[in-house]
Amino acid sequence: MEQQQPILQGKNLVKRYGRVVALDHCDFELYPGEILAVIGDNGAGKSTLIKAVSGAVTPDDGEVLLEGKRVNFHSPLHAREHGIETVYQQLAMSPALSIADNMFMGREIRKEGFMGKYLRMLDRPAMEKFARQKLNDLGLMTIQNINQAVETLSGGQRQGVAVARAAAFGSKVIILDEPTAALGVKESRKVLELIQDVKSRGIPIVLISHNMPHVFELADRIHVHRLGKRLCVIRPQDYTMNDAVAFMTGAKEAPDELVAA
Amino acid sequence: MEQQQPILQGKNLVKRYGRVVALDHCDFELYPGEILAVIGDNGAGKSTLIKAVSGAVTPDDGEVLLEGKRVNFHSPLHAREHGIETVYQQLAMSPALSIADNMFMGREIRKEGFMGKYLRMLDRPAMEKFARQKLNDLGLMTIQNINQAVETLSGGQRQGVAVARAAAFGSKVIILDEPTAALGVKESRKVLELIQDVKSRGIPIVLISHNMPHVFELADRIHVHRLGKRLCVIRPQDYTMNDAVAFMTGAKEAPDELVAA
Amino acid sequence: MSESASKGQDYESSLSGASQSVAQFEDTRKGLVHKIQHALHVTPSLVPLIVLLLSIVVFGVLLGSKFFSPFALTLILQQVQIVGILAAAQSLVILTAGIDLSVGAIMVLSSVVMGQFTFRYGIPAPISIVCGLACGTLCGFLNGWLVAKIKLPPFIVTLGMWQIVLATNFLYSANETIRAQDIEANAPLLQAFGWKFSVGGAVFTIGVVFMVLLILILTYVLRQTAWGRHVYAIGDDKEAAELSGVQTDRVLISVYMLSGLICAFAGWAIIGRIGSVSPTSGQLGNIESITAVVIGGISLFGGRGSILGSLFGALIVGVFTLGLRLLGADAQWTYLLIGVLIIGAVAVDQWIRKVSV
Amino acid sequence: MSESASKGQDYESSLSGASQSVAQFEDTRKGLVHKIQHALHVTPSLVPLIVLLLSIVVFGVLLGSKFFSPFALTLILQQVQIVGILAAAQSLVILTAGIDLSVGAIMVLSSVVMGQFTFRYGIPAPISIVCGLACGTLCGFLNGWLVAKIKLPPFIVTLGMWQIVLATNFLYSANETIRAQDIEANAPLLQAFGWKFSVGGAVFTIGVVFMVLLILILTYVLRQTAWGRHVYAIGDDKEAAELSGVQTDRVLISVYMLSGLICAFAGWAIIGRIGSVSPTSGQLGNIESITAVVIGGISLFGGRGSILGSLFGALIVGVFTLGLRLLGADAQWTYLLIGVLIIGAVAVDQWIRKVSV
Amino acid sequence: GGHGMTSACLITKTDTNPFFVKMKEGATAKAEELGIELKTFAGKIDGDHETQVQAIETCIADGASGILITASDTSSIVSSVEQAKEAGLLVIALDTPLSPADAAHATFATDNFVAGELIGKWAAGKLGDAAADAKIAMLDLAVSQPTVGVLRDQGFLSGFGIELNDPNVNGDEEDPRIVGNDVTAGNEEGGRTAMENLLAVDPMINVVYTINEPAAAGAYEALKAIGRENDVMIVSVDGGCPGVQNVADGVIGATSQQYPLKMASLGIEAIAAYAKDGTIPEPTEGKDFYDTGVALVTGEPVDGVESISVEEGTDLCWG
Ligand SMILES: Nc1ncnc2c1ncn2[C@@H]1O[C@H](COP(=O)(O)OP(=O)(O)OP(=O)(O)O)[C@@H](O)[C@H]1O
Ligand SMILES: Nc1ncnc2c1ncn2[C@@H]1O[C@H](COP(=O)(O)OP(=O)(O)OP(=O)(O)O)[C@@H](O)[C@H]1O
Ligand SMILES: [Mg+2]
Ligand SMILES: [Mg+2]
Repeated sequence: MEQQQPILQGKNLVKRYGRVVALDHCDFELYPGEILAVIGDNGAGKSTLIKAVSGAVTPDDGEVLLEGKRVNFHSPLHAREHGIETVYQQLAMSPALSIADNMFMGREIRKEGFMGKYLRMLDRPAMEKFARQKLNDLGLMTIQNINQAVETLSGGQRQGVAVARAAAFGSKVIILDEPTAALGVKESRKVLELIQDVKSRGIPIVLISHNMPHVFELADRIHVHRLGKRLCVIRPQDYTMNDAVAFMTGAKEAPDELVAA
Repeated sequence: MEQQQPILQGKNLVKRYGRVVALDHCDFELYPGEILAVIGDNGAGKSTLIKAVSGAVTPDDGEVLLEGKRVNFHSPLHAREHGIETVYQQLAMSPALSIADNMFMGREIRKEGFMGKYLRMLDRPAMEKFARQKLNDLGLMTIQNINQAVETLSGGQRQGVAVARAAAFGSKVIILDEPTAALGVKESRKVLELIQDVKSRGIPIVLISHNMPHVFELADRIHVHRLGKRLCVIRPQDYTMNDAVAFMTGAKEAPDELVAA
Repeated sequence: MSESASKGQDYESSLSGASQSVAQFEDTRKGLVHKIQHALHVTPSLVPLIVLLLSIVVFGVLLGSKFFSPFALTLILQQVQIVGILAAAQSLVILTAGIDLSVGAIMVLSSVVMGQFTFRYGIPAPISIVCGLACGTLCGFLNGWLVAKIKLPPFIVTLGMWQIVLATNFLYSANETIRAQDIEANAPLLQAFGWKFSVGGAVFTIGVVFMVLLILILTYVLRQTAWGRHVYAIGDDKEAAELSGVQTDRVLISVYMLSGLICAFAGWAIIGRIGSVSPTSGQLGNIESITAVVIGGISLFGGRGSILGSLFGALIVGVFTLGLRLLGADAQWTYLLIGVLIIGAVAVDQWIRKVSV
Repeated sequence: MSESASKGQDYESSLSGASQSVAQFEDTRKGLVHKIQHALHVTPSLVPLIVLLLSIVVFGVLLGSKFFSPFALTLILQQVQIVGILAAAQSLVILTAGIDLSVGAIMVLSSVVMGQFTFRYGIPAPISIVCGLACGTLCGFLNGWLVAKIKLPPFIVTLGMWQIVLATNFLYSANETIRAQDIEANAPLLQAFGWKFSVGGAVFTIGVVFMVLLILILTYVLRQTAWGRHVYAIGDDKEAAELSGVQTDRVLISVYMLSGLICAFAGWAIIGRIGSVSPTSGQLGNIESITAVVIGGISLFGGRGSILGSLFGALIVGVFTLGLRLLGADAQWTYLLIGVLIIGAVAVDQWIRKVSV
Repeated sequence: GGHGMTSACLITKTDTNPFFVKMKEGATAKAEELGIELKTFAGKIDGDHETQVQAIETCIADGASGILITASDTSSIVSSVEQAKEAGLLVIALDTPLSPADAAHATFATDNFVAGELIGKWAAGKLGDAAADAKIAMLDLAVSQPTVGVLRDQGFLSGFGIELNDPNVNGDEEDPRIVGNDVTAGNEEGGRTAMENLLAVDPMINVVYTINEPAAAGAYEALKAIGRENDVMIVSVDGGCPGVQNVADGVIGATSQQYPLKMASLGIEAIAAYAKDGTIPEPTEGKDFYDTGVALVTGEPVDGVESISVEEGTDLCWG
């Protein structure tokens, strides 16, 4: 797989927040069709990494390549237009707006004909129908009304809406930052099933998680992040959870040959 | 243990949010010295339950008893004065204030003598020393400066500060609402150790968690919450995780004899 | 292969039988009051509408035909037209969680530009009017640029802009008023918003029609177009909007520009209303427009409320002012009672929200 | 016993060897600029202080001894004393993420109460002064009660209160000014804040001393007492403060009461400053105090900034006003430049925060 | 001032009201003529006396020889005027006497009460017997009732023959002929709204007192809107050029003309004289101030009320 060209790649990424160096010359590769898990301690810089490759923060240094071509995302919208869909750790929903509004934020569907073309009227029935269908596909939604404001949902339900949005629209890459952190057992399982479903459609996924069993269950490769950089990349077949935890917490040195991988 | 008097008890609690009944005539008991886990689906009303017994929300109906005496907490401070210390799901920190300030919020230490008595001056060195010590006890703190603003900490570090605060001050009951949700493997483990440490000091703990292995590892009893009420209370010795998940998700009926428990 | 990387964790096997039904909570509360409260909660602009209708009824009963006549009621419309138009501009900005303290100043500068371009430089009135509108839009652009790009708080930006625009206005106009008679003779188009027509005893001006149409169009735009949804999203949580793909800077700048343009229209409207071009107009524009918006139920924290509410808010103040005057309250008492009204209206609003969530 | 309820999950066994060291990031940026930026970030009130000193130097160079004399410099202190005192009140409220539009009105009502109680009812001056102070505190209490208990937005509450208090002031005083001569003859204590003493060429008044002391005391209280920490916590995140054991309602009410009391002191100070008791004083108190606070670097979103900054903010405006006037700029140009100054000061502040986080 | 040049200060209530703009023009022209350095100051809004106090202090710091001031609050600035006098400055009150009047060295003023009285008398005379059942609208300045607003309002009423209760308060009269008082902020917008409000109270109003000519122009628009512009009499105060033009056009029936340019240039001359040899100007005989005069401008003179024609008014407008 490493011989292929990575679909999304970060090279030598650096991001400083004041005195903190959240990304310290970090590399990152995602190959077509794979599920890449990113694991690491709290504050290791995982969220910053995926923000840097998805346009939510501009790295101070380094470059991002999409299908081998250098890209310079200046906003999440820009990355999205290139087919990269991200669920951020802090979710990014507008609490007062409805579920359907949130799902289509920034890519609204307009009515056909005069109303849509000249009066730029939204096609609400179409958007609602689509949103309801996506939530049903996900199956985990105990949502009664698609026009309900997002703020009336529980944390788990919001998580579900965000994941459904990414899965519905991501065409090249889907990035999920701790998608199951706030979820119950049942809801987590649904999200994991969804991830496998998306993968079976051929879309590669980046999954950040602190849940080792989940990571080992799903991932094709595991990017171990430590102190702002990639420590190593391992395959779940080759190492145990114990090893992974040991690498990421610094209990064990990473094997030399993997550091370069 | 059930023969004893519960240290903290909720009877017939009801809380409505508009059209949603988050607590639907719910009972709750915590016995001295035990770890009681509360499990349930997202939106089942677990957080609302512990808010109701800790003074953060006023129930619409029902009563709360502390050591058998009816209490009427009108604020978290009030509950705290009775020795009930709570880590809420949304953490409750003032981002711009320092770690020490946050730990002592509402129970600041004043200087001795004139400065403290008449000028009400805070004894910062004492507070800082205490805070540093508590964080060291917890051991999970990668914190360099106790005067650092909380907003400069990562999510996991904040979680740690909140747990340290509760553990340091709780004298009768400690309530933890998903204390490990945002934490990494290493950090979670430290929190679990802390919980056992607190228990060994004889202080009973309420632990809300979606992590079944954690729950089964720690809990003496498990309160299964479903649709706003207590479905049943089980002992980890008597049931498997599988059973617990089945009860809480409605896959299996709860055994009749436990419903009354 | 790790031992745990099997399909699912063992304790999850029971999930297949889990209930898939939606958590249904019964609504045990019945009765009319709760139904009304719920309706009010769902349609926030109903609250000011009800307050408005109630106050019309109360004053109608107290004052009889003196108040409850087409003449008096349309007079209120004419009196609130300027505040109503400014409140529309203000609402847009407040919906994005901003505030615009420069609306009054932009209005008066635009009207001065329209007048002075026509009379000082002899430019034909239609062109001067376009210049005036452009001037308002430019001021709005500056506000928006500073807010969106330099990331300054809107309060500060528009506070500074207020002083700058007002001082520019006085310096440029040299405090000269252009008299109504001169305008009527040489450039009647400047007074277009003052042209009247009557339907029964009711007298309407172009300005009133403009105000109502403006609010209706903005209501449509805010509810039914993507741009409108983005305005709400930004007010709700700017960072979230940005992350979920809204071009926040662009939308913010467009909001402030539109607000400036609407203020410039208010500048045109005020020429119609007072006949002349006066650089001392509109000094209370800020506070009055904010009052209308707030009574109309738009949250100062952004993202919540309907622009229709602002129109009702402006009308409520208008009804109270005229009603109290007709009841014989003098200016100082009216002023005091409007203060009580502001607090009262928002308290009622709060009560309704609280009880019905 | 469930099979998984063993001690720890299997993959955690390696944790014992985990590194316990603190994540140390190197700060690779060096040099003076970064050091300065960092210092500024850590001590936010340094920014306005530097702006203040710079502007004094610039005007000193431009104007020479006319400006750079003890007399002129202490004159600025006298000129900003009222705004400075009001800004202290305003800062407290803004630190809790509120805003107080009624400071000017409360000030003038309190001064009118002091004057009218003495002259209309013949009450001894000290008692009247206490009544005036109580009156200010009461107005503050009403604000605080409405904000904390009825949970109305501070902007609305104080907007309404502003109108109510101002109208009450006009109605109660019957627009009568009590003349300086009468006060001097019969109740000189009312003018106490105007008593002067000089040190070298510098002239100080009790009012100036009061302002400086007040700010210093408040700085101490906000930094060194539990109440002060609670004020910041509420401004930061009210709900979090409530959950972590702050009695938010009580603290909020006390903040507004204290603010009212300080405004009442400002009312006493203004009698000292202008000699007489005039019900038309202080109409610009709101906007000027907010401007000072904002230039002083306190965030309008609450919880951040130092009250010392407000004093510097007031002084910056005072220095600019006097300096520009002495340079011969006329009033409108001065306003225009102050507008630019407001935006500029906050832009600099923003820049410093951005670069140095 | 610097370089041995005499310097003077002009402090007006606001610098947005055309009346004070004229005053500034007059002072500037005269100062240039006499080679005096002039600095001008103004309050931010009408009634803003704190800014005026600051201005006086600034003038002292600036080393000016004299101050010309139109006080926003006639007693509130007295303390700082005393300070200026102590510092050796000549202080001349323009337009409005201070309270007490002798707080200033001299006063060059029109009597605003007299100005009001003139239009009151004219209105009463014009109506003749109909004055007994006139319906009067009073369009005042602001809810804060600044001195000038009270003097003109009360002057008008006393000229019209209405009993004043407290001459320091507007709106406390009990005469049924008064339909009501409203405030205008002294501009067109306020004038129109206030007029509309009072017309709603009683549509048969036939006499309108206005605080100044912009308010009068606004009131006229309101009357025009209901087609009553020709049968309602509007009187006003100020006599500015646009105002006199409005008298010519029949918008305003009569206005009391004041002479801000004259006040200001006289003031500058007095400061020049004071700087030269310490001369302090003398008041007009029989009055405690130097009366720059007020004249009633109207196209329709009334017996017993002295007035000048519109042409004369135009020549003199704010001269
Ligand atoms: N906006 C910001 N401003 C300042 N510091 C930041 C910001 N975002 C992140 N940091 C800092 O950068 C470092 C990396 O943060 P990041 O959120 O990427 O960690 P993470 O690996 O996602 O942690 P977690 O597992 O807790 O989500 C942390 O020290 C954090 O405090
Ligand atoms: N402040 C609130 N306003 C309105 N509804 C609320 C509020 N707080 C909770 N709810 C609703 O009450 C129900 C129970 O919420 P609660 O937070 O107690 O669930 P939970 O069991 O803690 O869920 P989770 O596991 O996701 O934390 C949910 O439907 C939620 O939407
Ligand atoms: Mg993260
Ligand atoms: Mg919860």
